[in-house]
This record gives sequence, structure tokens and C-alpha cells, in this order.
Amino acid sequence: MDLTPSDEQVMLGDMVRRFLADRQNTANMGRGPIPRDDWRALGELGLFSFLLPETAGGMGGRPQDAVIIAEELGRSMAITPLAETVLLCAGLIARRGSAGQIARWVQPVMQGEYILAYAGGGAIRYDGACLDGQTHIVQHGMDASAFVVALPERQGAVLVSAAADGLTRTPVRLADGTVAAEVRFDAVAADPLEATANDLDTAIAHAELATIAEMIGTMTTLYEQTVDYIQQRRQFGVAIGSFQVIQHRAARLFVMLEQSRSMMLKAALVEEDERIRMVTAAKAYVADAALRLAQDATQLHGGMGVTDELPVGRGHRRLLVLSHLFGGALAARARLAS
Amino acid sequence: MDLTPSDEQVMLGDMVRRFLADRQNTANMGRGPIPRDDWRALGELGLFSFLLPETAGGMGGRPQDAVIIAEELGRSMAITPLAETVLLCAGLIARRGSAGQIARWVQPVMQGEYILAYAGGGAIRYDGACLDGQTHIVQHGMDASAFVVALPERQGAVLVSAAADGLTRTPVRLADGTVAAEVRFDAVAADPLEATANDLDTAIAHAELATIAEMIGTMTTLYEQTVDYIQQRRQFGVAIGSFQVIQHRAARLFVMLEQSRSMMLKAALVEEDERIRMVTAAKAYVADAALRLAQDATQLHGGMGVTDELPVGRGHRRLLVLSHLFGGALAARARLAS
Amino acid sequence: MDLALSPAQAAFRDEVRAFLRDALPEHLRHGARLTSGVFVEPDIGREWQAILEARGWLVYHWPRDAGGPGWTPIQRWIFEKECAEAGTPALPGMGLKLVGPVLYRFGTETQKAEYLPKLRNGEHFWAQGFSEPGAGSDLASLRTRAVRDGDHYVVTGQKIWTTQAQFANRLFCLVRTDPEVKPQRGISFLLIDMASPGVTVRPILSASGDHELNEVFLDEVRVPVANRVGDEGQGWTIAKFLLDNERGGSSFGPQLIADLARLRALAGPFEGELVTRATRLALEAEALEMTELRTLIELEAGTPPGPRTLVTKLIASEIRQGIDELAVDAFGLAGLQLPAERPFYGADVPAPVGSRDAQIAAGRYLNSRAWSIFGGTSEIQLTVIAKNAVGL
Amino acid sequence: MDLALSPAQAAFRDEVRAFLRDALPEHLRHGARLTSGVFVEPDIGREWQAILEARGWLVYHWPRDAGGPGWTPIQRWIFEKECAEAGTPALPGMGLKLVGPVLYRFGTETQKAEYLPKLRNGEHFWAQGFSEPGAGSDLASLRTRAVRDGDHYVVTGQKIWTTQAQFANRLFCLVRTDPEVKPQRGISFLLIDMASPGVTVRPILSASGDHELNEVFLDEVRVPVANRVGDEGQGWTIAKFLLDNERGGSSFGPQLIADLARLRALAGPFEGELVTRATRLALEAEALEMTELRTLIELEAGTPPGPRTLVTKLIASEIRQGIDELAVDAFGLAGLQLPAERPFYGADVPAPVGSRDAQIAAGRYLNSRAWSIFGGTSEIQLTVIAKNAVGL
Repeated sequence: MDLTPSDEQVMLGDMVRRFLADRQNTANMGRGPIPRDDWRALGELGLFSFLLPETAGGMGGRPQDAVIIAEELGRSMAITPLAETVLLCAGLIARRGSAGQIARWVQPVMQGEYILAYAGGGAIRYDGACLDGQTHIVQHGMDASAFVVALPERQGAVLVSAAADGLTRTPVRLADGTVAAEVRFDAVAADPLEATANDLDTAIAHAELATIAEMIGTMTTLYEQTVDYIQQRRQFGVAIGSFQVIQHRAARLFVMLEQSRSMMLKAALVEEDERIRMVTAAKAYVADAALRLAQDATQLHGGMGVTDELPVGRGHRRLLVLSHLFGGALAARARLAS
Repeated sequence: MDLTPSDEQVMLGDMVRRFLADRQNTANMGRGPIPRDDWRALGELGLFSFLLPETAGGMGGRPQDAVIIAEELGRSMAITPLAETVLLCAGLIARRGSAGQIARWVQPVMQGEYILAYAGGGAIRYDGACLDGQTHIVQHGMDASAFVVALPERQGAVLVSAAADGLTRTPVRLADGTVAAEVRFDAVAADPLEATANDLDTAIAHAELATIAEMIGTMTTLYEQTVDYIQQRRQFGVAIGSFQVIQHRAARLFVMLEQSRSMMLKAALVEEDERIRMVTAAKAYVADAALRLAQDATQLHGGMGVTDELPVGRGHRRLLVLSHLFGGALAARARLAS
Repeated sequence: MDLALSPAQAAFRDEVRAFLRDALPEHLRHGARLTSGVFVEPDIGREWQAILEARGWLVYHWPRDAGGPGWTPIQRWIFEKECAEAGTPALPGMGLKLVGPVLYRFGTETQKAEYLPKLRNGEHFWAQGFSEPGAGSDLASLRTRAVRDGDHYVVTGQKIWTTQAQFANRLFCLVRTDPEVKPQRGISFLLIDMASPGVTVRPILSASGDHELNEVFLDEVRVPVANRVGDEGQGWTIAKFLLDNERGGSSFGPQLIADLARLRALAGPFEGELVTRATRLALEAEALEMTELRTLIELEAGTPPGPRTLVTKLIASEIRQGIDELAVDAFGLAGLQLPAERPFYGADVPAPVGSRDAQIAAGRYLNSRAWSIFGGTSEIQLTVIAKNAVGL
Repeated sequence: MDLALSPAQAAFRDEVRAFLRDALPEHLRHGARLTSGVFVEPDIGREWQAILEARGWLVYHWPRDAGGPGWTPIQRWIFEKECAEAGTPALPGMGLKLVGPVLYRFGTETQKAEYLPKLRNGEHFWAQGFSEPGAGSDLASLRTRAVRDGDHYVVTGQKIWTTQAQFANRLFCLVRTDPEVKPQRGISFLLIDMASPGVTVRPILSASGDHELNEVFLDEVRVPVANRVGDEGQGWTIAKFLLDNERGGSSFGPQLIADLARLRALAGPFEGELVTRATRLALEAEALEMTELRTLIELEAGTPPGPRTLVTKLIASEIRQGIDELAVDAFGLAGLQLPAERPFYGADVPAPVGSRDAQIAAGRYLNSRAWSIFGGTSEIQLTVIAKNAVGL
């Protein structure tokens, strides 16, 4: 048992932090997706290939590495498709795709050229060659170059280029400023992927773990901003952080954050065969804590907390979205109970 | 719309309060059932006949009258079988029983001679003449002169004398110091009662309403004791009631109590055809608030709160029992949701 | 003790219900349902205001001698309950509920004649200038200065959290007219034409993207002395009267009950944890309605209301936030939509995923956090309850 | 970063597991399960203590030079986790966890030779005399006086909340030896024979009917000066060392996880709201276990633990209370039983309705309220977290 990050992990975190420090600040953080050029630059830094399996030319980064990167993204509220594009879609193709599929889709992801999106719901029909029907909301769907589409009952998955004939998409703006899509397929030719339901679930767990780490990062920022605020903000002649009720509230945030971080760490570090259950447990815990923390951070900021002007309001929006992805805390708890 | 108690209701409340003031004090309240002589004395004061229908020689008191009496019992933590004996069993027999059944069982209840108990669960078989099987826990079952036994699926009810051949009972001490019973029937002759499932549900609702009022009374006492305590108890040189965290906690108790009282009032005052639903709603709300209030009152009393020495600890026990009777808050919410 | 409506009350309820059935247009009901902000959009509010004014029911909470219909507290409650169930839009409250009563109570005859008709016919849209940056809930530390210059005051300062100031043509405002006396005694109450030179409005966008809040900068704005309500230095008294009106006044319970029922109909039947949350919220709202009704019944009987009135805003905020969070969870992924276009019932809003109600859920959720902050935070409510109800 | 046990750790775990499988008698497991109070009953505790002592694992948290097995923090955790899963009884903690470390750290060689063996073999059963009426968590206001008289102190005063004093033959005690100096500096740490003249124990019954708490009256009790641990005036320092040991030390998570799993097996499968509550409690307990483990892993690596250690008692109290309330609800009416007889596994307790576990639920529920009160209330925990972890 050891919780010290390796030298490589420390370097990785520093690199991402430095990269983001030049770009993200309290005025722009969390306003919407980071510029596409910044995403490309992260790819050029080798971040994505670091996380992808060696079989696909990556460096085989583990979940605990992904968590370090994702937490840094969350801390500076850099909104990216890391979880969906790199960990879910590219990860799945890298592990289960053919050489051709890997070359076609994973390589450009590594370079930050392509965004891939995952369509996991909706009313889809697949006849072995063509897709018909319509997806539910697909995160980052408008920016995607291709889609990994889960087949009904998760009986495998297929790959579809966004440029395919018969594919149309409608933009759906989400609360965090990202633009998702509803995607419609009219007899769209699809490229089957040799992936079982368990492959899919594993890839989703890796992605979900990254979103949990992003939540932890954003929660940490909101916590720190809130502690700063209550130390500076004065009412009736004293800092509001000197009021007992405010102190206990802040203490609760500290507790929530520590407990959440514990769940994230455990989910990142368990053996692979426990990953799905543990990520589900971490999601069930952290997604709930994230909204409670965001709500309290808002309340402790008073009027400024409900505006778009401070990181707290934007962080709240982002946490609202992150906490509800992949079914959210409710679905996670339901899965644990069953 | 009018919430002023009538002169008669004021007198009724005063009478019960004065009666209890001579007998109940902070040293003995809530330690167990009141002495049987006190119960008889309440009967002799005409309290029970006041609550029973005119058809049975009573004065036709309404639910809102029962609530006034029950709240006073709760305030002084006088533990009695009022709800089960008078409102449920005697009320049901008075409304649905034959003249003979009324004379046999309701008259002695009015005089405080008999305690009747309600057996609503367990594994019971009835062949039209005889009962076999075993009840679940029957409140006040050891003191009962007779039982109203609900038949399976609540297909009516039968009356059984406690002295009947083939009836045996085992005492079960409950958390509030009352002694309930498990009752076993071996070919026990039973006297059928012309009561439908709805009759039973209505009688239960009247009894449950009284237990809700008892909870309100006990909650009020715990609230007042707690406010007194935090005003007197000093720590670090000041009354602990001057700490903001303690103040907010006490304010929450006030809110809970007002909201609970509102539910009780509404349940007491709605039209008869809304009674069952509204009593269920009040139970779902108040039973929960009662335990939260008892827990907070305990916490605010510190070490003394967990002992048997103050009314708060004993009130907590009594509220634990009252809040769980008739299925408790969980069953009530489940019924509301379905 | 009795909870049933009297025959007269029941007849009144039927009259209100019939009126709402006939007079509430579907597009207003639709717009009200799709309002994400805390306040009604002016287009909808104005139209509904005119309909009510035509019926004589707009200023239903004003006394008869101020032009109200002379309803009792229970009648007002019946009206509000029926409106909530019918789904009427809210009314622009700054004028009708806040400055209106101030004018009929403290205004000169000239002021009443000038302002009350325009308030009622919608020509004047009012905003409230109380809060200032850094002052929070502490009115005594007010810094906006009004210096007398002949028949005018010259007003300089800054107001914040001014809701719908971008729509308003009138601002009622607390200003410091005398910096020498005790803080509370140097305050006066002014009516300011938003078109006056020196008035600037800066939007404060909400996290939801809605524009409801503003800063209002007052830079040597000349305000006729005739626009002062009450005496110089009487502003504190007037403000207390106004805030008491704001905090008493309407009931929260009926609207919350109706909103939860609508959500249940739109997004239900719920499953799993949502069932419990919905049930608990419904119980809390039912209790709140009765808690409010107990006060109204006392008022109706002429009994002064007890400290119970202090609890309603706290509880209402929590229920409101609970309902809006429940909606987001009930709509799932579709509840994460948040178009940039406003209003949600407008022509430019993209077609929703799921339903319009799903599309509005995230905005509502974010906006409802304001409930426990503005008009006295929940923390302040609890302190007031501890002091004035518990007696600590 | 790595959470897996090393091969050596895994082997150690297997060794502990095998030992527990062989050495833990069923009646002790049964008794542990049916203990309603916060503390273990002495008959059970003593027997288990002897078994562990025979194996050399009784004082597993003491350093090797004090007679402990020299385990690392992770080994101690593995041992506690295995014990929790196996359902071992708790150990009498006042001696082993509180006064034992004080003795081996501050005691003279004579004191160590006199007391440590009897502590380990169970001949001495210890109670703790810290709290006094009216003093709450504020040790500085201690009033029990010890006046020097030749080779003795004459001790007079009153202690309260003294757990299991009715079973104890030894009391460790804070007394004021110097009333003149600053409050913290006039305190000394004494060991008192409970059989001494002038010692009286008055029971304080818990609301559950359990007898765990007592008042201890000390009326001119003569205590040899040789029974003072440390110097005169060093009592405050020793008390701090003792309380740090109490608050650090063992993990809460494994026991809570095991208890919840047992409840689930006994009373499950849950339905409706109980499902949600059980799931949430399980998550909180799993998080707590990892939060504790993070600290232990740091300690193992020689890193000083951060402010995170402050949160565990607060969380553990809430989970404990949640589990015990869940049990009452899960057992329904049968969960309201509360026999007067003790212990629950004893021969005199009437046959239960349902199961013994149902029969014990109400007692457990009532007793578990003490978790958030004794050893620093949850309010104090939050204040400490705010100051030392948040930095307010």
C-alpha cells in the first residue's frame, strides 16, 4: 500500500497544471469548452497517447494517471472531452478495435485532432450493416468526428463517422456551456467493433472515473474559493468566517471533500476486476457530495454565488452536468443496491 | 375556518391537564404506563365516554376533541392505552358492534375498568367460529380484558375475551416501559364483529391521530425542556444558548414543531372522508419529525440527554415507540406514494 | 375548530375558479410554466396584470380605501390558491406588493394621484434600490448619498441586486440624506425616474444565464424633492413597513403544492429515491400551507399572528430548491439542457430534447438557489427565529 | 500509488484470519453481537482479552519496547479489519488504550512493573476519572482537589460519566494539586484503588436501561504519592497524550462496514427508503475506511498525518447512529422491544419476538446517541475541524 504519486505522476500533474495556468483564470474558467487549439496542444504534449494502451501506440497510462490529469482539468475548470473521447471511445477502440480502426480513429485522437463521442442511449436499430434511429443527448456530439454507438441492450458497439451519409445532428446546449447533439441515423453505414457489454462497461468506468476526478478538482476549487471568501467578506464588522454557523458549514465541506477524495482514490487504485463496482460506488458518493458542496459554496458566497461572475456559479453548473453524466448518482445507487 | 377551541374543548384540556399535574412530574413522567387507578379515574371523569359515539351511550366527541386529550397526555408523558382501547377498539365496537357487544365491552371501557387491545398482525386463521394462530406484538396486550383481532387481509374482525379458553399470552416489554403481548390462539371461540376493512381503517386512523397528538405533546415538552436547558447550561462562561450553532438548531426544532402541529391540526379537522389519507400524511411527517426532534433534544442536553434521569431520555423512548406504531413513518410514506 | 370553507367562502372560490377558467389565456399559462427565473417576464406579467385590473382584482391585497377589493385574509388565500392551481403568471411584485402599499400609506395625495394609477395600469414598471455592494442585509450601512440642492436632491451611489432594473422606468430607493445623525435616522425614501441623466444599469448575469439582476449606478442624479415619500429621515420606517409587507403578505404553500403536482404529472411516475423525495416535499409543502393558513385564520379572527409567521420563507426556500433539484434528477440527461435564448417560451429557443419542462429544469435549479439568499438568507431567518420565536 | 497488500501483509492477514477462525469461540462472537451498550461487557471482554494475551496480540497497538508485537500501522489496521469481520468482542479500552500507554510512557519502572502486567492479565479493571459535573469538555475547570499529606494525597471531589466504574477496581484520575497556578498547570494524574475508603459509585442509568455510566464520589480518599504518574502539575500534558491516543489509534471504518453487512444479512433484503439509507450508509462507511487508511498509509511511510485525522470521529458517529436507526426501522414493531434484563445474551432475557437482533435494536439505537456526545461532541469536532483543517 502506497499513496505517494510516482515521479512520473508528479511531473504529469505539474505539466498539466502549468499548461492550464497560462490559459485558465478566475474570469474565464468554466465558461464553456476550452478552445480547440488548447485541446490540440494537450494532444501534442502527449497527454492522450500517454493514457492510451501500448497496443495502439500509447504509453499504457493507468486509471490512477488519468485521475491526476482529470483532477487538474477540474481544478481549473477546463472543460474538455477527455473522459468521453480519450478514455471511453479511443480507449475502447484501442483495446478492441482492428488495426484499421485504431489507425483511422485513435491516432488522430492522440494528436488532439479528433474528438470522438459516445452515444449510449436512444432508439437505435442496427441490421448488421446500417444504423437507423436517434440517439439521446450525446456529450460533445457537435464537435465529434465520429461516434461510438452502443447497440440496443449493449450488444456490442459500432463506429460511425460524423460525415457519414444519412447522419444528421441537432445541437443541444448543456448547462456547462458545452454543446451536445442529438444524432439521427437514416440508413447510415456503420463499422462494427468487437466489443462485449463488459468491454463497454469497462470503458465507461474508466471515463466515469475521470469525470469523478474532475468533480473532485472542481470541488476543491470551489472549497478554496469559499474559504477565501468567508475569510475576506465582512458583515457586522467581522469576517463572516468567524461566525460559528459558517465555520461548521465550512468544516462540513472539508469533510465531504476528504471523503469524496477517498472514494476517488479507491476507485482509481482497486484491481481491474473491482473497477466497475468501485467506480459506481465512487460516483454514487461523489456526485451527491459535489452538488451539496456546490450548493453550500453558493450559499456561503451570498448573492455573488448565484451569478455568472465568479468561479463558484460556473463551477456549480459544471458540477451539475458532471454529476449527472452516465446516469448520475441515482442510477449509480440503484445499481449498487441491485 | 376557525381554529379557536370551543369553551368545551378548553375545559376538557384544562381538566386533563389539572388531573395530570397532580400526578406527573419531571421525575416520574414517561417511566412507564400510568397507574391503573389513574386510568380508572380518567374514566370516572367521563373522558372516555365523552369520546365515544352517542349510539353507545357516549357523548360523540370528535377527532379534534381526542386530539386535545391526547396532546395533554403526551405533554406530561402520561403513557396510557387511550388510542388503542378507547379510539380504536371501543370506538369500533361502539360503531359496528351489536347491543350485546357494546354492553359487554364498551361500557366497562367508559368506566376505565377494561383495557382493550388491538391485534392487527401475525398469522391468524379463523374458521367462522374459532381462532387459531399467533399475533404479532400487541400493544397493552398483557393488560387487556379483550382483543379486537383483525382477520387476515382485514376481512373483518372478531372479539376475543382475554379469559377465553385456549388463549395464552407472552409479555413483551417495549422501549417505553409498556408491556405488550404476543397472543396465541388454540381453537379460541371468537365473537364476530360486523366491521368492513374500511371500518377498521377508519378506527385505526382515529387511534393513529391520537398517537400523533401524543407525539406533538411530548415533542413540545422536549422542546421546552431543551430551550430551558440551553438557557441555563453554561460553558466557557456563557449560556450555550448564546452560541449561534445552538440557536439555529433550536430554531429548527421550533420550525419542526410548528410544521408538525399543522399536520396534526389538518388531520384532526378534515372531512371524515379525507381522514384516512390525511392521518397517514400527518403520521408520515410527524413520526419523522418526532425522532429528529428527540435526537436533537438529546444532543443539546449533552451527557444528561442519554440518561434515564431527565424527561428528554424518557421522552425519546416514548417517541421511538409512538413513531413506529401502526407501521410508522416508512409504511405511511409508502402508502402515500402508492 | 373547523377547516371547511363557509358557504360564502365556497361561493367566492367558485367565482374565482370560474373567472380563471375563462380569463386566463393559454399562452399566459404556458409562459408562466416556462419561466426559469425567480420573477415573471414583463410581457407576460403585464398582460395578466391588465386582465386582473379589468376584473378589479389586481390589487387584491390592498385595503379597500386604497382601491383594493376589500378581501379578507382567507379570501386572499383562496384567490392565491386558485391562481396557483390554474397556473397563472406571477405579478410584477416590486410595484404592486412593495412600493404600492408605501405610496398609499405614506404618499401625499399628489403622489398617490400621480403614481398609483400608472402602477396599476402598468405604465410604471418599478425596481427596488435597497441593497448596496458590501452592505448585504445591513441597511444601516447604506452609502448612497442624496444632497439637497434647492427643489432637488442630487443622488450619487450604487445599488446592487436590482431585479429587472433593465425593464424598469421607475426606481424606489433608499438614500442617505443626513450623514450626521444615527445611521438609521438619516435615511429617506425617493422615487427616481430611470430616464434621469446619471442613471446607468449594468446587468449581472445569473449562473443560469438569465438576466434578472443588475447594478444601478447613480451619478449625480437630480431627483425632485417632491419625489420623496414621507419625511426626510423617515426612510428607515418606510423600509421596515415595506419589508414587513414583503415578508408577510402572500402564501408560499399553494404555489409549491401546485408546482410539485405539475412536476409529478410531467415527469412521473417517479421511481426509487425520487419517490421518497417527492413524498417528503409534498408533505413539507402540505404542512407549510397549513402553517400559513393557521396565521391567516388568526388574522381573519382579529388575533395578532404569533412568531410562527417567521418560519415560512425558510421552509418555502427549501421546498422550492427541493422541487427544482427533483426536476433535474427526474428528467435525467434531458434535464441538463440550458439554451442561451430567453425567454424559454420564446420563438428562438431551440426545440427541446424531451419536453420544454425538461429544457427549463437546469435553469430553474440554478435560479432557485437564490431563494435562500435574497430577502434575508436562511441563516438570518434562523437567527431571527431563534431570537423572536424560541426566545434565545 | 498502490492499494494492494504486499505479499508479507497478505500473509499476515491470512495468519490473523486463521487465528480468529480457530481462537474466537462462538459464545464470544454471540455475546459481542448482542451487546447493546457502547462498551463490551466485562465477562466477554476479559475472556477475549485472555485469548489475545496468550497469542501475544492483546497490546497490539503498543510499541515493541512496551511489550507490543511491533506491528506497523497497516498491520494494526489489518488486524482490526479481520476482527471486525469475524465479529470479535471489543476490548476493555480504558486500561489497554488509555492508561496503558500513559504508564509505559510516563510511569516509573516501579509503576510499570506493578500495573502493566495486571492490566494485561485483567486483574486490574480501569475506569477513567476525567469529566466532572458542570465541566463538560473543559478540563481546565477541573475541581477535584488533591491535598498533600505526607506520603499521601487526600482527594476530594466528584467525577461523572465514568463508564463501567461499577466493574472497575482501579481509577485513573485528574486532580488539582495546586489551586494557585494557571488552571492547566495545577493538575496531576493519579491512580486510585477503588476499594479505598471514601470512594462511592452511583449508577447513572442510560435511557436504554443499560448501566454503563456512573458518578464517582471521592471523599477524602487517601492516595499514596507513589500512585502519581509523572510530576506534580504534569497531569495536563499526560491527559493530552492520552486523549490524542484515544482519538487517533483505532479505525472506525472496518467495524461499521461489518456491522452494516451483518444487519443487511439479518434484516434484509431492504425495501423502499431503507434501500437508499443502507446504500448511503455503506458508501459513507466505505469512504471513511479509505479516509482512515490514507492516514495509516502515510504513517506507515513516515509522513506526519494531516488534518484529515480530525474528521473520523464525527463521521463514525453519524454512520453508527444511522446504522442503529436503520435497524430499528428494519425490524419494525419487533424493533421496539426493550427487555429490562441485561446482558442481552444472558439467560434471564425473555425469548425475543423475531430475533435477538430485533430485540436489541431499540437499546442500541438509544445508546448510540452517546457517540456524538462523549469524547468531544460533534459540535466540538466541527469547531476543531474549522479551526485546524479549514483554517478559520
